[in-house]
This record gives sequence, structure tokens and C-alpha cells, in this order.
Amino acid sequence: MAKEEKRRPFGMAQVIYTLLIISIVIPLLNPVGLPIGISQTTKDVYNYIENTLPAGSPVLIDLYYEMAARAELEPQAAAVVKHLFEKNCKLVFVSTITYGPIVFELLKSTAPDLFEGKQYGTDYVFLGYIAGNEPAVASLAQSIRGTIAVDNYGTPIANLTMMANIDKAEDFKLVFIVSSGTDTFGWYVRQWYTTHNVPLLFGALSVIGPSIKPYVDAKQAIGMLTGQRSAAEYETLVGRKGLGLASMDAQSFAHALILVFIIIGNILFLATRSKPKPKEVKKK
Amino acid sequence: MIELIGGWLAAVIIVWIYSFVYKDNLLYRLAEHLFVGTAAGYSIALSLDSLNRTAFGQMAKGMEYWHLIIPIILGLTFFFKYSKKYYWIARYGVGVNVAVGAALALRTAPMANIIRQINAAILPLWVADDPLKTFNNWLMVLITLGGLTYFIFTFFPKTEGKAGPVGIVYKALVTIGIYGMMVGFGYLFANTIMTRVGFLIGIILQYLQPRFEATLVAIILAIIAIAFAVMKKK
Amino acid sequence: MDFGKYKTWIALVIFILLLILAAVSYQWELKVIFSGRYVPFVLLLVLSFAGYYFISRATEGKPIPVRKIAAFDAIEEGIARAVEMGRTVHFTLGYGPISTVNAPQYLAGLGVLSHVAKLCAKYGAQLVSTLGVPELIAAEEEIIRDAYYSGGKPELYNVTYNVRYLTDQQFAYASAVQATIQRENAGANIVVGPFWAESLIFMEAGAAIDSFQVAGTARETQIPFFVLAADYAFIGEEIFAAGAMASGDVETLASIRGQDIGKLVSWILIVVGLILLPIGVKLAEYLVK
Amino acid sequence: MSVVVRRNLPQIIVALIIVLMVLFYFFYINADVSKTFTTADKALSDWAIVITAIAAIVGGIDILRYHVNQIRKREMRQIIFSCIVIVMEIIMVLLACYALSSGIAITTQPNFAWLYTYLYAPADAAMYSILVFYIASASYRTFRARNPPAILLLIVAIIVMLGNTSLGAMIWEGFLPLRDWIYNVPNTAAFRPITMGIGFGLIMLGLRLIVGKETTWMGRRE
Repeated sequence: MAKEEKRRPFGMAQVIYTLLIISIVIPLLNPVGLPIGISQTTKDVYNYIENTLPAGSPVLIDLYYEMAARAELEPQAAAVVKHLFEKNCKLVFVSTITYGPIVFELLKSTAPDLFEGKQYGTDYVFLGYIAGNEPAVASLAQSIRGTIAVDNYGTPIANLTMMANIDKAEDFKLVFIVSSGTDTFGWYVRQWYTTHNVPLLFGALSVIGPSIKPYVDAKQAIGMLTGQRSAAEYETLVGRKGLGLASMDAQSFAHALILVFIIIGNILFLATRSKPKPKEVKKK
Repeated sequence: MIELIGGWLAAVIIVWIYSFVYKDNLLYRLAEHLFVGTAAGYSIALSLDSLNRTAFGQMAKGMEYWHLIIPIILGLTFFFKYSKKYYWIARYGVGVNVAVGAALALRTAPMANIIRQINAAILPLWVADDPLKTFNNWLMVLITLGGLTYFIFTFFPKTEGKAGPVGIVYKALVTIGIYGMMVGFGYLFANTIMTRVGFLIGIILQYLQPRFEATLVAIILAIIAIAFAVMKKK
Repeated sequence: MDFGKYKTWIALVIFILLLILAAVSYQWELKVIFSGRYVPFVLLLVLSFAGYYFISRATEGKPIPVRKIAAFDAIEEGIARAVEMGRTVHFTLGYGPISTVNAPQYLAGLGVLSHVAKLCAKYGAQLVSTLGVPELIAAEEEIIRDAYYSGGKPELYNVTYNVRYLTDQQFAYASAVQATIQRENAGANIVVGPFWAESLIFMEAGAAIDSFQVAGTARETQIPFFVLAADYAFIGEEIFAAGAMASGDVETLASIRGQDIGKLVSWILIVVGLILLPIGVKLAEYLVK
Repeated sequence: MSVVVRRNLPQIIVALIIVLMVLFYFFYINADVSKTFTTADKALSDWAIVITAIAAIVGGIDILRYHVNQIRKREMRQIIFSCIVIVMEIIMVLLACYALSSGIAITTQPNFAWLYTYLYAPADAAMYSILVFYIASASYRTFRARNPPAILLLIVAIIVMLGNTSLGAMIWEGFLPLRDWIYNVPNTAAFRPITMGIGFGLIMLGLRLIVGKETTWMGRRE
């Protein structure tokens, strides 16, 4: 067995990590404000909420993302919530994953301006965490009062004024699913759209977007926001500078660095592959 | 005051977890185990919260919810998994849970995952005054059919040697399927970078930058721990 | 038990009766079945019966052929190359509890391991199999022992060397596997199972020592990394077909065949829909009747 | 206890529940029959909500048992870390029970909220974002265009990376619409068979549960 220990020099990977951190910290400290266009997919979502969604309509929002995903999904949620509140929609927040209560409190603390002038119980409610995954989503679709007795803060559902005529899927005009997972979207497509025909809006991580695009293309959802890029675009459309826009410069610098790594790595690879590897021949 | 301590704790924990990429060290292990313990406790707490608001809360509302006694008993059967003799009792609780989940998905999948996708794949292959639309539709149909052909494992024509016309069409479709999927995975790869870089940016903006002094202290301690780990290794 | 033969007939009778019920209800608006749910109901019936037919026929031992899977055939090339250079072969199927939705991917990994172990016996290669799934330790030991003994290389089987349970914590597992790959100087690195962020650490470790890498997972988000980092990559569901074929798990192959029927039916429906469209017949409207 | 009660009865109950719930979904028959179907269907989903919650509690206890065993193994360094896990877990659960007993919502209990805001949330965020470092180093050392499919993957990835950020906008403003085209046409068609595959997988899993061929949920001991 080849004895010489072929250890990669200690510094190589660690140098790359440090370069990555630098490429992100510098633009964060002094933002350059590089221009970003608005893609059609985001405009379609904006136009649906602006023109098709009637004012004051009840909207369910499922916060299904863990804390790491806040960077991509919190700005999306904040921008859309701002837009919905401007049309004074009645927002019913819920979470079918344990992180829900954390990210809801963090959303309220990082974007307090959204909830100014909005009354808990008449403009928005938070139903809290409901275990069960797809069965929980199915039960909620049939009846909220039949599934849980109190909201996240212990208030009976009947005492929440806005919930008077909101109980089952048909009472909602839109369901906004903000999830860092993949299955959540499938649950709502099967239990809310297929079974009760309620329009869905997806808020997904960039990495998840491509694999749930078939649902959007088959009109099972009215549209989708994909990661920090869509968040930045939506923030521009609703005029609220948030984490999405603040991250775009750093994203560009980091992407440039990784692009350089990929290109150099592959050039070296093609160079070595064209001439035979002397090391290989010697060892045998 | 509480927020200050909290801010420091958050920044220190994050730096020590990141120190793992440089070298596995004691401070990383400390941060990781603090995380594992809190996470386990949190999931139990939230399960109690959910139980309180769904099972007990509903049963307090009236007799028509008393059927929820049954799932509580079924859930308690999970505890039998620890016993050598009565481990099989847990199968009743697990079984009901698995069955309900499977049934909800299996009965709606034909429409949601299959028929709606078939309908979306049936596109006009000739759009009179729109050559781009025609090209797009041809591309979508070919890649979808190619992908479907690629994922059929136990029905396939003879392709080695002298492949008949069916073999040639099959090979063409499979190739289109492969390269179509490579476009999809290329998009997925680029978006993975967007997401993962976004996570790091979010952490720097929300936790490390506001508590810059704590971050510096944590970095220094991490460097010491890494040096200690490297020396111990020699 | 000849009762088995009747079971398929009974299933066929139930299947036909339900089809007739659906047709009658649809024709005379009897409302037996929800409107808009006829076609899914029929599709579910067809797939269930096809799956049931193949599963019950599977036990009669009729082999189910599986198409050529490039990544699966490349494993032999990788192991032969590793032995030629006097290097070991490394395999891993991931970490984590088995009782989750990812259980089928762990079992596919076990299937590929049985193939790898048989090839290691054939070429006389030293196999190092790392894992982070406590429930599968016994199964791995059994697979590797059987492979080496039936391959006539009992001296190569040493349980503490061949099977290494590291830990079920994600990153501790990843760094332990990285150290193992580099310390054992693995000439071939085969990685098949459910993977998350840690998969890149395995790929980097293998690439750093120019080992021949074959990787596969059904978790889509990891597939691009495997395509770019490994010499050959399984794509999505391929690991299930490869695992079942390698371990001779006829029942899984039968249910894969049932799913293939579904894909064939969809394929035909799309093509029929495409043909009918220009002559003014919208198949899509009939499917949601 | 006979094998019927140990193995067959649970499998029969599973098969029965699946067949019943499929029946509830597809069959209307008449108004009040359909009404009883939906109430029974809703009850079963509510049962799953309760059972999943209790199962998660058992999961938490498994972690406690694992670390108690680690302590019993007497390996000095591991004992400290296992003690940390046990202490943190018990603190969180005690706070939750205290909140429940004093009748306020668990997530609003001040100390509980402090722990998850400043310890659990940042730690979870850091753990999930470690991958970015490995992507960066792999971009240089491991991601290679080894074969034609990988070449196409890399070319598309580079186009989309440019389209996703301002880099593209600076070089050529066509990158964004090109990225949208890739997203709407080839990417959608590429993932359609995979989405359908999920559907077929769910159906076959359900069938195997009904005929009793799927047994991983029963645990391995016989």
C-alpha cells in the first residue's frame, strides 16, 4: 500500500474559507449598491397580490423555516406581509414545524414597522405550532376550530374577532407557504389545492425553487418567490429596503469569488488531464 | 442587560461552530453539545405545547372531542419500544401514524403529482405566429418524455448491437432526458450557492456585526483551541 | 400455499368491479364518486393492481430485468483500478436514524454495498465500510463476510477493519470519514445513501487523493455536487433500482416495476394528448372530469 | 403473546386505515354518508397530530438515554459534553412545564424565549450554514467538468450564477431574462419526471403497506 501520506497542505482549504469570509464582510461594511433587475416571475406574484387578490381577504401564512433560513425567507415574508397589510388582508399565521414560534417572534422583532397600526386578533393572529406534518395541514384545511382550541398565546379561537368567519380552507383567498423544506409545498398542493382549490403562493429557498417549479408551471400555485434574489426584487417593488437588498452586494462578490475558483480549478484540471500523469506511472 | 449577555452568547456560539471548518476543537464540541441539548429540550417543549393546544384544549371544549383519548393512548404505546418483552405494543401507535400519513398522500398524489403534470406537459407543438413558443414547447415535451423514459428501469428495448428503430428512439429520448436534467441540476447548483452564501450573510448581519467585540473575543479563543488541537495531534 | 394463486385472481375481480362501478357512476351521474376524482381513482386502481400483480409474481422467482445503469457498472472499473494501484476501497451509506422517511435510501446503499463487497472479493481488494447508522452494523458485517467467504478470500475479512461505525452526529461523522479515506488512501470511493451537507466533505477527501469516485443519492439538492465531484453519479431513483438489483431484493424490483407502469401510462397519455391537441380534442379536460 | 397480536394485527390496522381513508376521499354516495366520511377522516388526521407530538417527546428521551450511556462509558471528555446535553435538555423541559403549569404559552415564557433566541437559534443557523465553506473549497479543488453532462451542468450553473446577481447585469443585461427562460422551460421539464416519480413512489409505498410488504416502520426486532 502506498505509504507516503498524501496530506493536502493544511492551509489550502482554510485559505479559501478566509477569502470567502472577506469577500462577504467587505461589501457588508460598505455597500456598493450594484443594480439588480426585477425578474418576470417576481412581477407575476406582485401583480397577483396587487390586482387579483381582493382587499381585506383572509390569507393563511405557514412559517416553516429554520433559523438558518431566515436570511433568505424572512425578507420574503416581510416584503409580502407588508404588501398584504397594505391591502388590509386578514393574516392567519401558523407553523407546522417546531421553529415556527421562534421565527415568528424574530420576524416581528426585526420588522416591527410591518405590524404598526395592526391589532392582534383583528388584523392578524398566530395559531402557533401544530405537530403532525401532512395530517396537520389536512386537518387545518377541514376546520381550524376543529383542530386547535387556542392560539399560540392561549386565547380561545372564538375570542379572536377576525376568526369569526374564518375556519376552513374555502374561507381563505390565498395561502402563502414560506418553507425551507421541499415536502411542505407538496402537502399544501395535495391537501389545500387539489382537495379544496385554494390558490397557493410559494416562498422557497433558492436551492429548493427548481425542484418545485413543476407545481407552479402546472398552475397548482399562482407563483413563487425564490430565495434572497426574489426577496430583494420584491423589496424594491414594495419599497422596503430589507435584508434581501442589503445582501445583494455581498452575494455578488461571493459569487464572483466562487466563479473564479471554478474556472481556475477547471483550467488546471484540463491542463493536467491533457498530459499523462508522470506520478501514476512511477508508482507501479 | 439580558440582551447584551444574549448577544455575546449568540456571537460566541456561532464563531465556535464555524471554527470546526478550520479544525475540530474543544470549543466547537462545547458549542455543538449545547446546541444538541437545547434542541432536544426545545422539541419536547414544543410537542407539549402542541399537545396542550390540540388534544387537551379540544377535549376541554366538549364531549365530541373525547375521541382524542384514543390517540393519546396510541402515542403512549411508543414508550413500550424500550421494553424487551412488550416492544411490539409500540407498533400500534407507529402504525396508525404511518397509515394516516401514507393515506393522505397516496389518495391525492394521482391528481396532484401525476395528472396535473401530464396536463401541463401537453402543449401545442405548432404555435402559428410564435416560433419561440413553438421551440419552447418542443423542448419541454422532449425533456419531459426523455426524463420519464430515463426513469423507467424495468421496461426497455434492446439497445446493444443492432438496435431497431425503437432502440434508436429510446436512446435518443434517454440522452435528451439526461441532458435536460443536467440543465435542471445546473440551475439547482447555482441556486445552492445563492442559498448557502445567503445563510452566511444573514448570520454576519444579524448576529456577528451587531456584537463585533464579542465576535473578536470568540475568534481569539477559537484560534487558541485550534492551536491546542493541532499540537495535541502531533 | 396455492391460496396465493387465487389471491391475484381475487384482486383482479375487485379491480374490475371497482372499474365498472366508476364507469357506471360516471355514466349515469350516480354521484357514487366525487366529481373530478374519477380519473385519479382509476389511475390509483390501475397502479395498485399492477404493483400488486408484480409483487405477488415476484415471489415466484421470475427475474425482473433492470436497464443498464452507467454508475453501477462503473463500480467494477473503480475497484479494479484501486487494486491495480495497491490501494483500498472505501464505501459509506451515510449517518442518522433508520426509522425515518430515508429508510429506502439506506437499504439501497446496503444493496450497492453487497455488489461492492462481491467485487472486492473477486479482485482481492481491501474494503473499508464506514457508517453512522447504528441499526445497520450487523447487516453490513454479514454482507461483507458472505461476500469474502463465497468469493474465496476469507483472509481479507476482518470485521474491525472492514466495518467501522463512527458516530450518528452529522459533522463528527463527516470529519471521521474524511480522516478514514485519507488514512486508508482509498483508491475507489463509493458513496450511496441519503446525504446532506456532509456529502461534500467525502467528495473532497476522495478528490484530494485522486480516488475513483462513484456517488448517488435520491436527495435532489445533493445530486449536482455528486455529478461534478464524482467520476460517475447515480441520478435520483437510480439508487433504488441499483440497490435492489444488486441485493436481489425482488420485492423492491417488483414495486419499481409497478411505478414503471405508471410512468409508461403517463408517457402514453402525454403522447396521445399531443396527437389529439391539433385536431381540437383537449385530453387535459377529460382527465380532470 | 401470539404472532397475530405482535405482527399481523398492527399490519391489518394499517391496511384498514389506508383503505378506509382512500374510500372517504373518493366516494360521495350521498350527502349524509359523505358527511360521516369527512368527520371520520378529520378525526384520523387529528389522531396523527396527537401521536406525532408524543412520538417527538419519546425522540427527546432517546437523546437523554444515549448521553446517559455515554456517561456510563466513563470516557472523561465525553462525560462533560454529555452532561451539558442532559442539563440543557432538562432546563428547557422544566421551563416548558413551569410555563404550562402557570397557564401561559410555552414560547412566551421569558427564560425559555431567551434560551431559544440567543442559544438555539444562532447555533442552528451556524450548523446549517457550514456547507458554504465546503462549497467554496470544493469549487476550487473538486468540481470538475469530467464528462459531457457535467460540462453542460457547469455552463448552465455559470449562466444562472451571473443571472442571479448583479455580476450578470454588469456584463450583459440579457442574463436575467436568459436565467428566467432556463428556469421556466428546461428546468421545469427536467424536474417534472422527478415530481411525478414522487407521486408513483407514494402510491407504491401505500400499496406495500396495505399488502404488508413494507415493514421498516415495525422496527427490526422480531
